[in-house]
Amino acid sequence: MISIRNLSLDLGEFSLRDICLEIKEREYFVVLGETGAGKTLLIESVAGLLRPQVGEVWLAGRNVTNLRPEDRRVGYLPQDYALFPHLSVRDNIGFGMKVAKRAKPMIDSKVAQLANLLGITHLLERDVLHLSGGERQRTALARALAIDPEILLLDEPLSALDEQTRENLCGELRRVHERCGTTTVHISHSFEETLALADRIAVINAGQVEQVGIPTEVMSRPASEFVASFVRCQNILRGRAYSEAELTRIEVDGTEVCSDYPAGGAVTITVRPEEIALSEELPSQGKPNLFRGEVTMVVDRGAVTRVDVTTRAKVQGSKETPASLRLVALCTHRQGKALGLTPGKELYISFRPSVVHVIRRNQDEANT
Amino acid sequence: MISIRNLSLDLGEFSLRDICLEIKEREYFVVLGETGAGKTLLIESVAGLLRPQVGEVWLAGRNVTNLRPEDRRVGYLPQDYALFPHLSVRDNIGFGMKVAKRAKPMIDSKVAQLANLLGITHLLERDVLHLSGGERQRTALARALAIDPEILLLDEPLSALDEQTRENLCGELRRVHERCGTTTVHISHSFEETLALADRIAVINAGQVEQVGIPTEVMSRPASEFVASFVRCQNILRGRAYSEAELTRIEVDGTEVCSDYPAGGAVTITVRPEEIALSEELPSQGKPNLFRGEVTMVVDRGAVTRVDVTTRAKVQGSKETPASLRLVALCTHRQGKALGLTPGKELYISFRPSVVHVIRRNQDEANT
Amino acid sequence: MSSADRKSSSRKSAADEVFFKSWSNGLLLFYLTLVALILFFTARYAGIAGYTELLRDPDFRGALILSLETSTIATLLAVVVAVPGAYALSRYRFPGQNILDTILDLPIVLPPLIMGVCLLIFFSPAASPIGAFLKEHDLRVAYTRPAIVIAQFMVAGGFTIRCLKATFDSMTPRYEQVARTLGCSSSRAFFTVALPLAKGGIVAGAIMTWARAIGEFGPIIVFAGSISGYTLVLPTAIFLKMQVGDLEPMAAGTMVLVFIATVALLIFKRLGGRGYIW
Amino acid sequence: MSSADRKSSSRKSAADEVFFKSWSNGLLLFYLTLVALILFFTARYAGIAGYTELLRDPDFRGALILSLETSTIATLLAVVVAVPGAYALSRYRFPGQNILDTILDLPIVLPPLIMGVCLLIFFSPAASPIGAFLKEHDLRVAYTRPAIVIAQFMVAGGFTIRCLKATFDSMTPRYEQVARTLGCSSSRAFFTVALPLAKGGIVAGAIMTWARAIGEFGPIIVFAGSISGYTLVLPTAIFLKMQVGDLEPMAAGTMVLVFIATVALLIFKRLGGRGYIW
Repeated sequence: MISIRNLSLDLGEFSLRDICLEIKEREYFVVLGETGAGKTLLIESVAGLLRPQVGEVWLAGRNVTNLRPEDRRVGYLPQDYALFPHLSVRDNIGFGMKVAKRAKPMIDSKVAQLANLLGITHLLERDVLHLSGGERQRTALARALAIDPEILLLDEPLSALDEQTRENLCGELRRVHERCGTTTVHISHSFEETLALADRIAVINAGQVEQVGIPTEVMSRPASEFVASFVRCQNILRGRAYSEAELTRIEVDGTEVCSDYPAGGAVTITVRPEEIALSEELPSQGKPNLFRGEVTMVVDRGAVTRVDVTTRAKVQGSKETPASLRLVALCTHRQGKALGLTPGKELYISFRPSVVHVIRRNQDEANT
Repeated sequence: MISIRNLSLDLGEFSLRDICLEIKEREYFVVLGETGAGKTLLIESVAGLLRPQVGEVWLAGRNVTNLRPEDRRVGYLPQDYALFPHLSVRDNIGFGMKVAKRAKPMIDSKVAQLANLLGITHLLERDVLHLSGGERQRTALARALAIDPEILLLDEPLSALDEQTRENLCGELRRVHERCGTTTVHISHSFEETLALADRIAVINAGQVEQVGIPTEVMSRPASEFVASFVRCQNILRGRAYSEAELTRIEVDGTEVCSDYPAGGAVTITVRPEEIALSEELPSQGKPNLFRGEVTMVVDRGAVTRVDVTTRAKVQGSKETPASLRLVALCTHRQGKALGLTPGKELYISFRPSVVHVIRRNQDEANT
Repeated sequence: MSSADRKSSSRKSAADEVFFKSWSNGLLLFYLTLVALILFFTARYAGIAGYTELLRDPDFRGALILSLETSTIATLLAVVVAVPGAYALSRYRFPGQNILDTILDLPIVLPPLIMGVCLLIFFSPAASPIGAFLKEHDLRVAYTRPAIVIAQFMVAGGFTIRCLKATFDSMTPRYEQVARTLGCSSSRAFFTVALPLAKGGIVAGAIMTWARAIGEFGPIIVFAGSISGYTLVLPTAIFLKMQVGDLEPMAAGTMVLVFIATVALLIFKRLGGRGYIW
Repeated sequence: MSSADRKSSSRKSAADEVFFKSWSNGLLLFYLTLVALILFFTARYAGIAGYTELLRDPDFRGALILSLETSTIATLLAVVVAVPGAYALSRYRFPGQNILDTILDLPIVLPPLIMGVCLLIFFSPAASPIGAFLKEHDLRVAYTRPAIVIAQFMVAGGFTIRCLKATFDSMTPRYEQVARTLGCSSSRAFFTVALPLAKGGIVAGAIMTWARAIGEFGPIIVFAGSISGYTLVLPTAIFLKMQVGDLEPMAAGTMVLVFIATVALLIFKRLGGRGYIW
């Protein structure tokens, strides 16, 4: 549906380098990146507000690289929503249809239909200046959808909202997408808001695509250290891997960690904190990654508790070898209470080899 | 240590009404509230930058209400840090001591000590303009601590930082507080950042204190619907309570929910989402709040999974009565996978009476 | 710090604050009082007699009407140029923009007299091909009524562009960008979105341009002269009255201009107009 | 929409864009070209001869020196008033602030000539007690050199305050607030924090004030007159030369003022100075 081919653009402060992305029809695609990563340049290139210096943008099988925005049929929702302040909510939503010289009854019925979909029927005759953040966002979304766009571009649509509204509108966006089926590109700097929405995500760093995939895959198998830290894999360790018959052994600071992924040489391993199990009693034997250690910090985060641990010894069969790793684990509030977690508490720490993801590093990186 | 007595202040856009707070020596006290709740007015009144229209501020046993900021000895960290751009990091930190005409060697040693504590020794000769967000915050903190303040006032110190840095600096603030023991008032709009830091918290809404307490207490026993929604008790239901011998029965939309808290009349009940248990098999009998229902939405949030459920029937002994409640539960990613959660899935939903918190409403509210 | 130390330090800082505030506020009030007094005594001096004499004097009456006419025409011209010009300056990037920007600031920063002298030379046959061309076709510009409009337009026009540029700058280009994704061509986005949103700023800028044009003195006396009954406008008439020592009507004429400028300023502020000098 | 429709609509929107851009940029360029041409022909007309004649002419030489002297003094006075005055205006809230703000804008918005007339009346014994008091002590202000400085100070001073207020407004008061919690009194916070941070803006404002003062014409010719060898400054000298038809040195003198204004403008922009007219 959307095909971005080798797109490069340099505006000094922000730039994009050699971006290639294929977004499928009806997909909800999220582009993730930090402030200044170039996400907005990407969306503006697709909307036609910026012209790429190199590369092409194809929409629905046409090369639109040199097309003006008004000839592209994209629905665009900028970060500040940019509702026309001199028009009512109704006239904002109907704006695009009026420009396209649609008949008045047709405009009215479409506006009514969209207002109903987004639950803003009671606001139609209002002035846009006095709407709340969530109402503004809904109005802007209705305005963008009113032209029956082939694609919908959302530039950080949730970041200006408070936490409660954000969660509500997140569900709203998903629901509207399911109802209308418009191919959607959503830009965000928050990994968490994305998880609820995205069919697929792309992570952008310093103007380049680092990884594309479905969210759970990116979470458990980040392609680079940057992605790993962005998706909050809090355990990111560097080591050296030796492949064996079934398991890969990775030496990290003199300790051995086992993984299912075949690899060799300089690597970075990542383990998601929720995959690390804590227990008071020795768990059922045979786990290749079983350690004894102690709690160094406990942070209650409401639903979950973050537990920082330092391992003391690795348990291998019946013997123990010294091992010192600093790991972060997450457990539920209930589990935390049951374990009686406090700094200094001794416990067992274990994780399956299948949750130890391995990222190969080339030798340059290995030396840094 | 800090005593705020009946403080009122009206600046039109923002206002405070009749604030009373007692903050103990060496305490880390967090004031929580939404944007515009008046949090900054409160901190500026304590710092002496604003004069209250009514009420008094006492610091360390003195009434400082009419004292100028320079006579109060408070360390103040504004939201934008306000590092002096014409001075180096070293001169920023030493500013207050130079004003107090301390001897040069004394200033140097104190600056070195604070820079060491905060890990910014390598930045001392730098220009403040080129520091990162985290480095700015550390410098501003060192500058505020350099005058050995009796209290430290932090105005949203973490909100300008990205997620990673925020988490690091959160631990840093805690560590510095443990080391220096300075009584600290920290203002925040994010409940989650507070949990890791606060000894006690106060929740402010529309210029008034709604609740004061230790974080876990406020989380599980919010004093009002506003506090409940602010601390993300996602299950907030209105009903009518009838006290019985041991249990209180609350009628919510024709369904009965049981609680340990004695109450009667119009009430709001809150249940934290992490306290709601989901299971495929009928759990051990006798639970007063056991329902059958189905999953309506599943949102993977990385470490935890949010599950929206709608109850269909209440299981009481061997019989079932119709019951329709919309609830939000949280479970770990692992539990979610084990349960095979998908919309439409049937399961059992239960929660203990002790986690059902009851807020009394007066009759006015009950009618709205 | 002992309690006594604290008290004395607190007293010291209170004294410092009183002194510092008096000093800074005092100098501000000194200047403002001076301005207010100067205007007050002028107003008092004009008296009722001055105004009646002003209205009876045919020179003044003619000058007032001519001033109103010429500055209205000059303002219309300035707005016609400034609305699209300021929009172009605010929205498009082009090579050499910095140089254009500086040229635009010159008419605002140059002493107004200087603009008059330059216009006089520009339209003189000896100095420029334009002047020579006009002379060949027996057309005169200097010392005519059109010269008044040209002088007012040239001096106030740069100001108008700056003023409207500030208005367009304060509006995010997102509005037009969204309008374009909704199907508007660039001109339609300008007329249906940018122009309605800039309305207040345009009216404010026009009023201020008009007030500036009507108060123009140096360039008009140099380029259009002060020919009684032909090119005499209100400021040049005031100057002539001063030279002949006819002081009451001069003061009254002055107060008319003070009144016009004050009203224009109040309307301008009311409409939220903002203009940079450069 | 068919593919053919799309092509034609795309062609139409391309044509619209070309037309719209030409129109808006065209009007901008028209005005800027006019300004550039006017200045160019003046510069060409002055020629080398004009400049040498200018330097030989004792009237002009004296006027140039007097201009430099008086505008420097006026600028110093304006800065001394404006630095604390603008700070007070920017940082303190007091009752009637809106009225004070409007009075402050008046000297900037009033036609400069009008300020000269008002000063003349203010210092005349017949019109004000101040004038009467000065006359009693045999002091004269009008038509003397101090009158030049007073006229320059009054007209440019409001501008200086506005300019520095914009500088202080652009600095968050948090700096001074933090300094106070660190033990500074309000005056110490001003001198150690606010003043160093405003340095660039203050220098920029001073330079622009100086350029405005040196170009002042209307108020000086009215209030200080144009007495050869005594109160003749550069702009009034240019006006006199024009009246006697001595055109080449007049053009040269004009170019000197154009040069001063342009350099001041460039430095001002360089230093990041900003000034609102109101």
